[in-house]
Amino acid sequence: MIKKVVNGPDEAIKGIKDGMTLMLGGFGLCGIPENSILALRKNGAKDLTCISNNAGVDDFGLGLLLQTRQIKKMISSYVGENDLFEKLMLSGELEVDLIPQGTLAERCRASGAGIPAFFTPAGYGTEVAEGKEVRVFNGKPHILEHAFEADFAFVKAWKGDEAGNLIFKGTARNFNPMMAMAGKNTVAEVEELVPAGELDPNTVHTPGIFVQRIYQGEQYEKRIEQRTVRTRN
Amino acid sequence: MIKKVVNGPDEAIKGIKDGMTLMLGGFGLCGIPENSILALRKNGAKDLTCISNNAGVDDFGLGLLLQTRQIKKMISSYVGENDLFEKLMLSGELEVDLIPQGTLAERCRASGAGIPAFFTPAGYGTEVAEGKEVRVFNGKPHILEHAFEADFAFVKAWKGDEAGNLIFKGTARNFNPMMAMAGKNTVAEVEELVPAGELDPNTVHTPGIFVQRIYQGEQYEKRIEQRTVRTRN
Amino acid sequence: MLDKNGIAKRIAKELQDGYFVNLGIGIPTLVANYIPDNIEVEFQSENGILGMGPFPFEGEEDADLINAGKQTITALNGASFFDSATSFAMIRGQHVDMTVLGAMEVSENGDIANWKIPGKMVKGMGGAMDLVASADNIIVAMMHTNRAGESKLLPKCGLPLTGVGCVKKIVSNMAVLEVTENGFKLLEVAPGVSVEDVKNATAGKLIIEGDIPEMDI
Amino acid sequence: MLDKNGIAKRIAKELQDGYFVNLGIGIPTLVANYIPDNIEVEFQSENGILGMGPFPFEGEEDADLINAGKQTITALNGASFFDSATSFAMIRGQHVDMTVLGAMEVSENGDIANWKIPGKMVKGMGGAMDLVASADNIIVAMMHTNRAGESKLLPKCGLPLTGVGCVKKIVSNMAVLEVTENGFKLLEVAPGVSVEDVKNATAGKLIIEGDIPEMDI
Repeated sequence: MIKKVVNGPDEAIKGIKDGMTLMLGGFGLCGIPENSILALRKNGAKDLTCISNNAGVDDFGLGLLLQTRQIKKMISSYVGENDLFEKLMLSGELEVDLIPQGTLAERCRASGAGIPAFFTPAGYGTEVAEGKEVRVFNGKPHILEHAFEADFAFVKAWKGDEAGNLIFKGTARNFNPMMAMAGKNTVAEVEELVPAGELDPNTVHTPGIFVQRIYQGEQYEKRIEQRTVRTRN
Repeated sequence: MIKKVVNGPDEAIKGIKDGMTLMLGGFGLCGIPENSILALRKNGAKDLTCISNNAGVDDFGLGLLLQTRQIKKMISSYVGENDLFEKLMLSGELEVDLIPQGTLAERCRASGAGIPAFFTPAGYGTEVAEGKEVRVFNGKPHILEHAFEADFAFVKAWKGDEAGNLIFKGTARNFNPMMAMAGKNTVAEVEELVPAGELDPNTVHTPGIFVQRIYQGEQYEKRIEQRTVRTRN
Repeated sequence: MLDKNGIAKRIAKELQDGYFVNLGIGIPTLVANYIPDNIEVEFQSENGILGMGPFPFEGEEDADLINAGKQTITALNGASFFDSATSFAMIRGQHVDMTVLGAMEVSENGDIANWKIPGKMVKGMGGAMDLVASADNIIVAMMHTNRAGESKLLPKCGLPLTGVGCVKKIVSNMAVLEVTENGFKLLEVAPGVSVEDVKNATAGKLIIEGDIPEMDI
Repeated sequence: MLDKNGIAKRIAKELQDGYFVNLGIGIPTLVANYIPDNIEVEFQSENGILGMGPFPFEGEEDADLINAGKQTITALNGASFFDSATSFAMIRGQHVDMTVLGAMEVSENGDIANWKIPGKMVKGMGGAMDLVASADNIIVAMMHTNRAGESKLLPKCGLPLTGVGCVKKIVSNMAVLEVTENGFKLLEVAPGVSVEDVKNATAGKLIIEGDIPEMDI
């Protein structure tokens, strides 16, 4: 089998160049590729375009690459948790393309699935639809959206095997499977890396064909953004 | 919780009427809704349009509804295993719409996902593209394909729970998840029905929201079409 | 006049047995606290869970189990997890029966604005555009007026839109209104609120037919 | 002249380490028997498995585990199962590195026909149209002529097409050919077959440049 397992995040991001387009999985801080983001910061590649549902918080997740001004453009659906982000955007230092969350997910999937474009009702009649083709299906207007292209996709899974198969946990799955499909080079970091044959093929969420490099992350902070609890009565 | 569990296939197919469009999961005889097909035969509804990758064999699967001439039209990708099918088609007794397998799968998914149409390269320049819009993306011609509509979808899973969650086994998954998404009324039959809470939510293939009725099939023949084996040396 | 919990309580009465419901951030989230005893509903959160349960007990928080508001949650029996594409397939494909979300402005033809104040605030639309463009049954939970006392129910939205002609029903702190072809139709008033009060607080076209009952909450 | 196994053996030499490969029904299936010792490849079957293994031992057949030819199979370590939409996402999205399939006719510009003989046989295209429209690396495994001795490598296909301009390479019982802008370019001849033989058996434009080596199989 061709060797997909790399030694760690530094080897995993080999080939990253200034100006590239990256996809990064996760929703909020849940299921983000923590270790790969740290390696990208260390690497210093700049003028990056990042496709990610959110932009992290000021001092974690993609916020770390905003601090170092490595990101030229963000393509996201919601960025409300990051003050630096808002400042950079309003000052024009950061280009921002905000798109509906479902459209973001579907444009990633489409890219990985060889579907160059599709119609969706989301965003019709809004800023999002500007300059886009409108067509009515079943009496309802839809807009044409295109697949994303990305040089690298960084995803994070719970378990993975040497063949690149991935299993996610809970709501940490989110955008990771579609981005894994979409990346020309998909780098998966996992909490636990096992030999091929240890994962039940029936429970694999992302088949190994979509993953080019895989490693076990050294440490996971898995920071919680909104710790909400109830008290035992 | 609203009661999704029905007593058996006869109750599950309630509401079936002449002239309806049905989707039926399965690839060859693998993962087909055996018990629902038997109930449809008993029910006798006719002039049905059936969307199914294959048409069964002469005496099993959808072949049973061809024998009784309940099917007016088949929408499939491959029908090579059924002699009666070929006879009915060549004589004009059966309308047939043959479409590429990937397009079939994607048109089902699109229907369930609120995507009315999408572009695919499959079939460009062939009979399949006749009358369809062609558009070039990245220098490659694609054709526009539309979502399917279906009154009922019949799927078969390995395990299911009372909330309608489904888990499939091996390659018996095939078209079942997309058809479950697409059906206005999705009827799932399962080999084992368990109370809600017994399936690991992380391993569910089809979330319960896509299933309206569910029952445990009484008996599964699970006929093998091509029994190929090797001998121990 | 209702408080936030009152609005949530009134919206909860719109729930029907077996509904799959998506609740937005803010007031909509509170609806989950007022599900009528005789029905069961399942909550979908667009980040990838169906069958969302209450907040976890202290010490049982799981960073891998959050809702769309990034809050730690739990999963009920019969829950399932899925990816974002599947989640929005549920939404766009109209498998979700009811959507409740907040709004900055709603217009008399059902347009809604809730994601951007040009030059001031741009958090993004998240899943709101997909939700409002897809759902047949959208209920807006909102204050009838802004802090300056100006109506948020307008002839036309001034802010960038989230969706056009999609809002069907509004439950505000003052009233329940239906969005009809001819404008906001007043269905109910909140306890202590007169029809006249609603008139004064509604800038968009208001339709008042017959006696308007008081909300039963 | 090669037999079916010879064709499969020659095609197997096109495999590279780490390739994901989709094999069609018939001769292509035999390619799996000739994987070079020093490489590993993974077979994808479009009905929903990656990491397809050999036929099961007698008595271990599982009706829920078949390939696209409806044959009972096994799953290797590192295998995964998935639905048909995901399977064709792999194919259309060009994640599959090599596709081998049979053909009734191939034209000198790379068109292929393999699913229908009007009035006589209509089995359907199955996944072939998706495969040929998507893959960059398509190898056709076929007999050079039909039973009547007529060439199947034509200036133009007479049968309904499966795909246009998509075939890159042909391995027949007589030769290995590349489909170029100018026609079929002869790369290798089978043992015991002369360039003249290939010329006589090829109706489409044949390009012969320099010495043509014999296949090394």
